[in-house]
Amino acid sequence: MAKIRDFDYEYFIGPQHPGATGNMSYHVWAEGDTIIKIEPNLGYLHRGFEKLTELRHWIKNFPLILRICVPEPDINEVLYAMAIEELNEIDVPERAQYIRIIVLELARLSAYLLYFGGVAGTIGLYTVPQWTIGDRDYILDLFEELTGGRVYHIYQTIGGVRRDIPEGFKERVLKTVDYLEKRLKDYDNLFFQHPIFEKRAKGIGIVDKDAALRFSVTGPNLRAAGVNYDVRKKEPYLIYDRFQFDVPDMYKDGDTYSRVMQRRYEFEESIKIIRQAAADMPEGPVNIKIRNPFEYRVKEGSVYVKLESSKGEYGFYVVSDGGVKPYRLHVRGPSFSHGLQLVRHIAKGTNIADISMILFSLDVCPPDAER
Amino acid sequence: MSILYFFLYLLLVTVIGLLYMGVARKVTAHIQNRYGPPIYQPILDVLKLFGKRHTVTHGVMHSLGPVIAYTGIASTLLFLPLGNHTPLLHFKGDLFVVLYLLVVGPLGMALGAGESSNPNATIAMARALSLMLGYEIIFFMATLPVFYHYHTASIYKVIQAQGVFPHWGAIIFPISFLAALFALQGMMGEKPFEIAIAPHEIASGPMVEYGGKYLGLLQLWHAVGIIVETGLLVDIFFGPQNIIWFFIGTFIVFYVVILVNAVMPRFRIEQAVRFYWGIPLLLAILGILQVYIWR
Amino acid sequence: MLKNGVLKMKNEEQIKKDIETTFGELVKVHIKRRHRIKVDAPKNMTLPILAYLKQRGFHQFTLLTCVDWIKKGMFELVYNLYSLDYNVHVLVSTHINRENESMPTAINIYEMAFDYEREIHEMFGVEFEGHPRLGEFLLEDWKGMPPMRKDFDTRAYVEEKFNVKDLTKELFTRKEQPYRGPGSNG
Amino acid sequence: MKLFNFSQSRSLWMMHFCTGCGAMEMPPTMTSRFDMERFGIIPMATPRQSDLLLITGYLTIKTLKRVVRAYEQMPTPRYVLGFGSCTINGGMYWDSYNVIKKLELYIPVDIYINGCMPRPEAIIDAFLKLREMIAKGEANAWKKYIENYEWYKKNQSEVFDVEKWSIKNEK
Repeated sequence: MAKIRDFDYEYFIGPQHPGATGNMSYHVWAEGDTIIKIEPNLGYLHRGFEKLTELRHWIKNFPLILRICVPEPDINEVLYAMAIEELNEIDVPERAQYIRIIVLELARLSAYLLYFGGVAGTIGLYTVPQWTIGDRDYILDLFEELTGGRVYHIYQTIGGVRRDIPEGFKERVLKTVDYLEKRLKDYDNLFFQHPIFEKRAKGIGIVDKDAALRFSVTGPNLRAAGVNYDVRKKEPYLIYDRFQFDVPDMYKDGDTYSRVMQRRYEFEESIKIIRQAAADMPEGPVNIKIRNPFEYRVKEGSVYVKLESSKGEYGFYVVSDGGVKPYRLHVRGPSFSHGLQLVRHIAKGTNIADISMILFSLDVCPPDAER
Repeated sequence: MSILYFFLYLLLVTVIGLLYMGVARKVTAHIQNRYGPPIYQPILDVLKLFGKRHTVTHGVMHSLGPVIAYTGIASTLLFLPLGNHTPLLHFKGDLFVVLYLLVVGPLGMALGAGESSNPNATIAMARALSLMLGYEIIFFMATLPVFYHYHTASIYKVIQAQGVFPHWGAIIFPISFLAALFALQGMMGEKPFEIAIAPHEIASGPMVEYGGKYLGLLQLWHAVGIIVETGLLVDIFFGPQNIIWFFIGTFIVFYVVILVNAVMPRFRIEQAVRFYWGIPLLLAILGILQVYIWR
Repeated sequence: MLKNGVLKMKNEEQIKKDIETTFGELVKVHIKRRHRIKVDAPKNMTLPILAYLKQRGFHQFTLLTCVDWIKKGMFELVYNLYSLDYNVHVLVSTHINRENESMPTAINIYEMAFDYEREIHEMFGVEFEGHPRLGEFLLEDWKGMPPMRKDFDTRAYVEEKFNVKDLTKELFTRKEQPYRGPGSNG
Repeated sequence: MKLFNFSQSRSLWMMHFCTGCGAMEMPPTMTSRFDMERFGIIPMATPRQSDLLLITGYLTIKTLKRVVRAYEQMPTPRYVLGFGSCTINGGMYWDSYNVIKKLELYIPVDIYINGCMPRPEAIIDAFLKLREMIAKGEANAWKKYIENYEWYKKNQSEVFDVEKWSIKNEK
């Protein structure tokens, strides 16, 4: 790397660093406390998923594909199933759709709890991660009851979900959701309304509307910049068009504070969706029968499916040549746009003390960028 | 004989300081809905660190840094009475020596950390030294009224002068006491003034290149530092008449510090310094004005 | 997916018509479904189409992907653009030869293409003319064939590189050696 | 010696290095529900301060280079915990071109946890087992690394250029 200017420090954030969002590194050039250049360095988690999926049958990819994104693995499964269903024009049973909604929204809640803990941890408020991640375990318990796994579920399948929900599961979901809603007040007192948090987060790492459009920012980060756009509203996948929920638009500054608060209010909206889905869920089958999964073929063609994950727009570009295995699968992770070009742009001129908080507030999760 | 006495004294303070650290971890854990480690955990940590076989050093100054820090803080014990007994050394104006010796610790760290040429350590030391600019002045200004009031600058004399309950410095000068509490939070390096350590930003700061025995020495420095810093406050503002009184006082002060620590995020460095030059400075000045009006 | 019918696809129709009138018959536009338009363009017209679409309000560069059609000897590059106003994804697809053909870079139109092009270069070996830094991206010290090409055999590579011959053999020959239950050594 | 082994077993500082997706179960293990700190295990920011290296899941070649460096920076005695199936035989990524298969070939491992991913209970169980081993003086994998340095370096050189990535060559 050519020397760009006389700088005081040249140092690395990550891969072994508590302030890095997972296993990725940033090469930082700083003048005093001010960052003058930052260069992301990816590839620590590159496992060649796209290659591996080409070697496995359509159905065998379900256990593999969800390992792309760890904090919220279900979106991968659902997207992959959605891509196959769209190519083969399969109608998914109603009940399965509702179960998918509940699973997706619970996963979103758990990802947000992790997110709050992460952001609070970067500014040293270690009590918040202890609380939120402890509370997140209640959601993981629900998942464990439903699927048998805490983190990786392998619950979705072509044309539905693998099995029906257990008895009394809906009530337990509602109970957990009520508890989380109550806990949100505690988080408000300790974290979201904390004066020092406001002081540190306001006006830091601003992604304004222009930058958001220029750098393909999606998801909560885009909404925090003042663009009211949500895939669930604009291009309703599954059955999101049946639920009443708002997309919060109180925060328009695009700074770190807005990004955190945006998610805090979306947390409540997700709870609303879960309540409605649990109330409206019809009876019926939860999947379609596939005769021989290893001979399962998908019609020739290509499709781009996307959904709204907790981090932003998550998309799969799937190409089939009519065979038993995918021909090509490209994962479009939101972190690819948030963690690389955007960080290069917004981190310039910020303080070294803030860079970790900015990265966490963008919810950069390297595995979905590297795959 | 007095040398032996001093070492016993140092051992006692070190062990109690380590136990205080254990209490801090336990209390923090309880606030965080956890069970937490046993109270004697820091002692085990230090024993383990001293048992480490192989550690890397980055030169003479890097190794000497923790030693300077520890000896600096240990020598303050020469002047610091634990309760109402005569310290090993005392003379008119030993407060200034203590305040001076308190700076030796961070300076030793700065020398050691600078030698490691790790940018994290360098940034951390820059932060620690500029934060000192904030709290040192406040602390000095906050203690000034007490010494002025009792016409002495010797800690021992001040304790004797305060005597029983209503004559405490904290009662007579509540405003100064408040300012001193603010300064103490920064002096102990606890949140919201934890910016020098800040694991999420600069990977535990000055300690970044220290491991094994050096880190063990730094832990001891921290342990003695807890007692010395809270003890200084207690000596000046509560006038402890015996050693139990002294330790109860330090414990209460320390407890307050860790409670604040558990629910605060950290300030950025310029915010921290600006904070100190706001309300705490005002309180310290008001305290001085009070003694002026009192006269 | 097509529940809302064809009536609401006004935006899609409009964009299709505009692209067709601007770029003539060489460019083929299909409306795949609601919110998705696929544009098949020859190589030399791809960048003008991208520039035109950006000007039309397609600000978001969602994805650049590459498909290796080994039988045809072609790489298909797919530029996925998105407009918040129209709520439409346009997938601009173009074909280049697998060997010895490069593609002009799109970073002057879309900054976001920077890292996507680096990735495609590394994974498929596609050259992007005018890209300032086509170096290592995800892989480090990688020698040999770009891994995402269809003729790269990852299993043979693993067997050679990672010293795990026994393991892979065991997995490949599982059919001949049926599992005899716990406790057996077979 | 015994006192040291005892205190070492009761105070394990692990390095804060999430090398793979197994790191996802570390936050629950650290935090209020499972509370790892009651066993004296806390995360540490730098390798110089830590005793325990967790290889949380798969290791790509690029991460392996950093892991080896971090491992060599840790003061002895140091312990390695292989986390999840990926460290044992590659797990899900047995045919991935960028993921190492057997961790043992590159750095010595004291104890493995199987599963993908291991539950927090399993992790704590492994910690307790490791603690027992240390107290008895059985966890000596770090000695293996020093004694068989050449062998480990040879294995490492099969997947990456050891010379280029050794600490000596830094500036």
